[in-house]
Amino acid sequence: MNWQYITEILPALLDGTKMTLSLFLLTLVLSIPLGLLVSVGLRSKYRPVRAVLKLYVWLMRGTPLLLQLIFVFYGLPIIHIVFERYSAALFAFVINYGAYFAEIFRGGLQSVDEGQSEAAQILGLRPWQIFRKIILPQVNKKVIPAMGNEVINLVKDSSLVYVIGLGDLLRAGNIAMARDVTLVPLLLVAVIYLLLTAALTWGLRSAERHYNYYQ
Amino acid sequence: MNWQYITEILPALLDGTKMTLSLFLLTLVLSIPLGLLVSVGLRSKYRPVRAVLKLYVWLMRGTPLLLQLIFVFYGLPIIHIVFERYSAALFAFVINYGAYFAEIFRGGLQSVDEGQSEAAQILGLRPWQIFRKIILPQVNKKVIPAMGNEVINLVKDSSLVYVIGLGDLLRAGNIAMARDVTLVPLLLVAVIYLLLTAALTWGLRSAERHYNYYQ
Amino acid sequence: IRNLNSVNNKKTTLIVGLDDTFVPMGFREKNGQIVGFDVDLAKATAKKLGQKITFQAIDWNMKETELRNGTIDLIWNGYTKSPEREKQVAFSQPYLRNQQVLITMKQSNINSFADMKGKRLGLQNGSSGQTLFEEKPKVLKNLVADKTAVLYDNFNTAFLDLQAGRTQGVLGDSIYAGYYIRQQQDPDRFQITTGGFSGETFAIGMRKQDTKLKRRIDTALNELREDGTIARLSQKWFKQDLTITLKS
Amino acid sequence: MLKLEKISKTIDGRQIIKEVSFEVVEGQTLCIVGPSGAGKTTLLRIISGLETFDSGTITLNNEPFVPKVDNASKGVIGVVFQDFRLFPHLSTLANISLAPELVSDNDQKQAREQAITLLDQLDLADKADLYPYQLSGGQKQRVAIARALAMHPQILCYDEPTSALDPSLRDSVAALIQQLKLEKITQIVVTHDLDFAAKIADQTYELAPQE
Amino acid sequence: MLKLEKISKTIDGRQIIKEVSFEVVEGQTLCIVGPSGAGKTTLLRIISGLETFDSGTITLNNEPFVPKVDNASKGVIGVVFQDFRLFPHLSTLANISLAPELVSDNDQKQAREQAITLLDQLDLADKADLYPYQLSGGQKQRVAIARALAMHPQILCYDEPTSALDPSLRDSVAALIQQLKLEKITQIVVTHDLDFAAKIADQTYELAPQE
Ligand SMILES: Nc1ncnc2c1ncn2[C@@H]1O[C@H](COP(=O)(O)OP(=O)(O)OP(=O)(O)O)[C@@H](O)[C@H]1O
Ligand SMILES: Nc1ncnc2c1ncn2[C@@H]1O[C@H](COP(=O)(O)OP(=O)(O)OP(=O)(O)O)[C@@H](O)[C@H]1O
Ligand SMILES: [Mg+2]
Ligand SMILES: [Mg+2]
Repeated sequence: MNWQYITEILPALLDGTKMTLSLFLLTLVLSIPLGLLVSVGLRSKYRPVRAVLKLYVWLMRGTPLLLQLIFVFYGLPIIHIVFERYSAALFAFVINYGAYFAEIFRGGLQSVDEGQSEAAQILGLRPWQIFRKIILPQVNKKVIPAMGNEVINLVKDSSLVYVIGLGDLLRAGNIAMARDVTLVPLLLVAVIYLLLTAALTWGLRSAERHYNYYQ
Repeated sequence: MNWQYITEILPALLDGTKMTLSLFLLTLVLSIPLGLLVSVGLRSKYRPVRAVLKLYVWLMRGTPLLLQLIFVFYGLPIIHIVFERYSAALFAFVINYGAYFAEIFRGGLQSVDEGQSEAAQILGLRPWQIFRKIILPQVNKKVIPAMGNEVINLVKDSSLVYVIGLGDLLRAGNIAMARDVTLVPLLLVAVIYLLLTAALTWGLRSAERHYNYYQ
Repeated sequence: IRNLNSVNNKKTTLIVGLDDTFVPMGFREKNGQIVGFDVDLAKATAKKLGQKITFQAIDWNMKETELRNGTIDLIWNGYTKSPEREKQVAFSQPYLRNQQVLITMKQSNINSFADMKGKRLGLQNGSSGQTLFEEKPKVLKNLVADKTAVLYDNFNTAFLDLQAGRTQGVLGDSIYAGYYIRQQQDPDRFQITTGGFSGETFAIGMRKQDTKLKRRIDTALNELREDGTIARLSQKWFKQDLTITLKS
Repeated sequence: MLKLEKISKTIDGRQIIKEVSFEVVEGQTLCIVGPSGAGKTTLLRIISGLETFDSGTITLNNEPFVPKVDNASKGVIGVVFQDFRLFPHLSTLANISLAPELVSDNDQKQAREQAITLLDQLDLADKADLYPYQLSGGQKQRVAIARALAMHPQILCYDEPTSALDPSLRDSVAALIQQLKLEKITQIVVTHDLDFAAKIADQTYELAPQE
Repeated sequence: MLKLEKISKTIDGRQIIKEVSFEVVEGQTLCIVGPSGAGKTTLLRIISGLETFDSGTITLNNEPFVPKVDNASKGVIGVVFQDFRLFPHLSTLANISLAPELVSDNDQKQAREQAITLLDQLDLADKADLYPYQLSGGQKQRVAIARALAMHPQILCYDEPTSALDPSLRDSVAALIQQLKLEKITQIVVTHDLDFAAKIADQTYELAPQE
């Protein structure tokens, strides 16, 4: 491994990292609220609502994200829904990760003691207030480790966009590997991923520590 | 879509499914105990133990499983560790998923009230008994939804073995798609994945229901 | 949505779909620029056509679907002409010779396709080598271990596995084999064996309805061959002349 | 004011409450006593709408009253739970001031001031910034009482409000209940402590266990 | 038998317990009384090894005694917690029989029979198969008592063992404590109920609050 080579390919890799990060951040911002909404719906009193959302979660978790990307980008044009490359990726990622987050939040909601919500009801809080002020803070504390897993998966899953012709970090590494016939670019890719995940892990631990103020 | 074509390619797809399932089951059986062990270690009193395990979790979650497969299979031979194809896949999957499971179990352990373990200690239960009889059953109830996410990810991640030349379900679909230039094989692949996940989801819900006997 | 008919006249920019990892036909340089034999040739062709051209990286498995959906107009990246593919796409006239060759390590003493008996063979998934392997089982398939080949996502990993000793041979494009071996520190360790399969040709893939475009491209390719451009590019990228001489 | 007639309730096939009838007069204090497991907590849950009942009727001011948790939002009923149910993520002060702030139209300052006054009365002035896990059993119970009081409901139910309190604090709570009586608040108190009941009750109802 | 000398404890900079000294005589019952927040629960946690202390010494039978939770496994100390801490995933019966089965060398049948006897004594015979969430407050408390009794520890600590019990059950528990006294078990009882204390105590220690 030599430094000159590394500095030569680094710009291309960092360029790919931009795509990785942009997709990661946008997906996160959009899919967490989606997941929260779905998780609440999954516990709805109304059977049809639950049935539809269960179907959604099953379809999204039940098929590989790669296939979902392919269907959104290559399949939907058959019925005249044409997405631009990046929008297709974002759309597929958001609805996919929304389903995963929904399951995590559902688990979190389930494990908050029913007595908490009863106490808040008696105090006269409205459903939305109960959710926002009583339930959600307690759910957040519980779901951080599991959310961490999915968030970190998301960083890496963003590499699937190669299938619709978008270039991300891993793609950039693959290009360099094929061109220069060496595994060094992949090592560098791994290092960049590690740095990204280190930052995320640090953020997640801070969030966990933040919620440690109570037991 | 025509039935004859489907019956023609189905045998190849089902053959791929065998690989998917075998890798899935073996990985599950090996990585859940590993994850549990690591999660306990992550809460150890001994700082070095925690540090080493944190590093392990970070490395495993921090790099794409795809790269880990490449390093295990193509990288290790450089230092004269040569894995057989299937063992390489299994090894990479187990250590990777072990880390994800560890985080989930760690979260579960954290959210079991400390008072439970104190009460059991006072009763004279040994640490192992406390873990086995008091903590674990309560952790299990809490982690099922998050575990479900990862287990379902695992079914689909098994498709990554293409990179070391093993053929699984998705690979079989890709071959047929590239050869026959049609999205039909991928639709079939999606259906098979959906069936697999339906079975898993059903199993997971039963497990959840099983733990509903108490609150 | 693009008006797909307009690619036939000069108004619209042509989009060339290529796998940007496919050296030396079309790939990304360290500075991010897409280069390669096919890229040079496409640019020269565009000049002759008087039409603008851009390059879009795609997943090679999805190339025909991209073409059908109109997200690209040309598949131009060492695209081997085959009867199978002809059902799906229209081909330009072929512009380059290629051959499927067997790459082995010298030390393993494999000097002919027949020497692969009982040995493990590696292939790139979706490559034309794979098609030949399946279609002409007598040449290799019936000889090799388990009568199956190990499939890789790209040639790179296939070669890595060859060096690790888990396979004894790789079937691949002569063009890529040449490039790969030239990149090695010790090229002499490798051996290339030819003769198993007859030669094949590279051509440009288009939508079948783009007949006008096909005619204009064929004309341009003729001119480029006659003025020696293709031969010059072949020397530049492959260190040999692989131009197809038309037997009209 | 609040009148129960022949209320019955079965859970999982067990008859928990059988044909309970009583009436609470406005502004008075009713004590409900009875052995452990008699169904006292269940009865309070029915009155406050947290639990349904199988048969019987409830009237409030002679109008049919269907206990529903929404009533609470209109300030009808408040409950001090036997197991406290404090919000673990909120400080003592916030546990008390949250609902007045969100539900009544008190502004934040008012709500906090009221909470501090209540904490003072219950001898918890120095615990305002602690979280529930940092409180002793009796301290938690007092916060639970303060939280319910802060909403000034028409009817206030207490489930064993002094179980974790020492004699002097028990007297403080008794005094508090007397004071609320002056403010014409109707109170229903479940208790095991007969001395305490004697001190506060205008009326006592004895719940007999089933089986 | 168990002697505390000048035990002090600070949590988060607050002095919770200051120089507490007392001695329990073997086979006798010591009642600890004191206002809410005085540190009674904390003291029991120190004795049982769940909490460390900052200064002072503890001796057991004149030998230095470092409370450690391992002692429990040798059957030294048992605790009835103020907040019960039943195991939510185990039935009432299993809550009681689990430890005897796993720790003492009782076989399953013995352990279950003993548990049933205890449930009978505490008037819970018909609750054996219910889970904690199905029990009333007083029922939970009695299960907690039975669970600790089942291990026959040398020293048994109770933290407010009758807070959720009606007078007649309180008398049952008092009788139970007297009975254990005959079996020479040393007992430390934290309680607010002075009548109850008077009934059972050989000795009373008043814990004064800090601040
Ligand atoms: N979910 C349930 N399933 C089965 N039985 C239940 C359930 N909830 C309550 N019970 C039973 O109902 C009875 C009455 O319970 P409740 O909590 O109302 O009693 P209580 O009078 O408040 O007793 P305590 O004074 O001990 O708190 C108890 O015997 C209890 O076991
Ligand atoms: N983790 C903690 N952080 C801060 N203060 C604490 C913590 N744990 C206990 N305390 C304080 O220690 C004091 C004594 O608590 P303890 O639970 O021992 O009281 P107690 O005598 O058992 O009271 P009660 O009769 O109300 O149960 C209380 O003032 C309490 O707020
Ligand atoms: Mg009760
Ligand atoms: Mg206490």
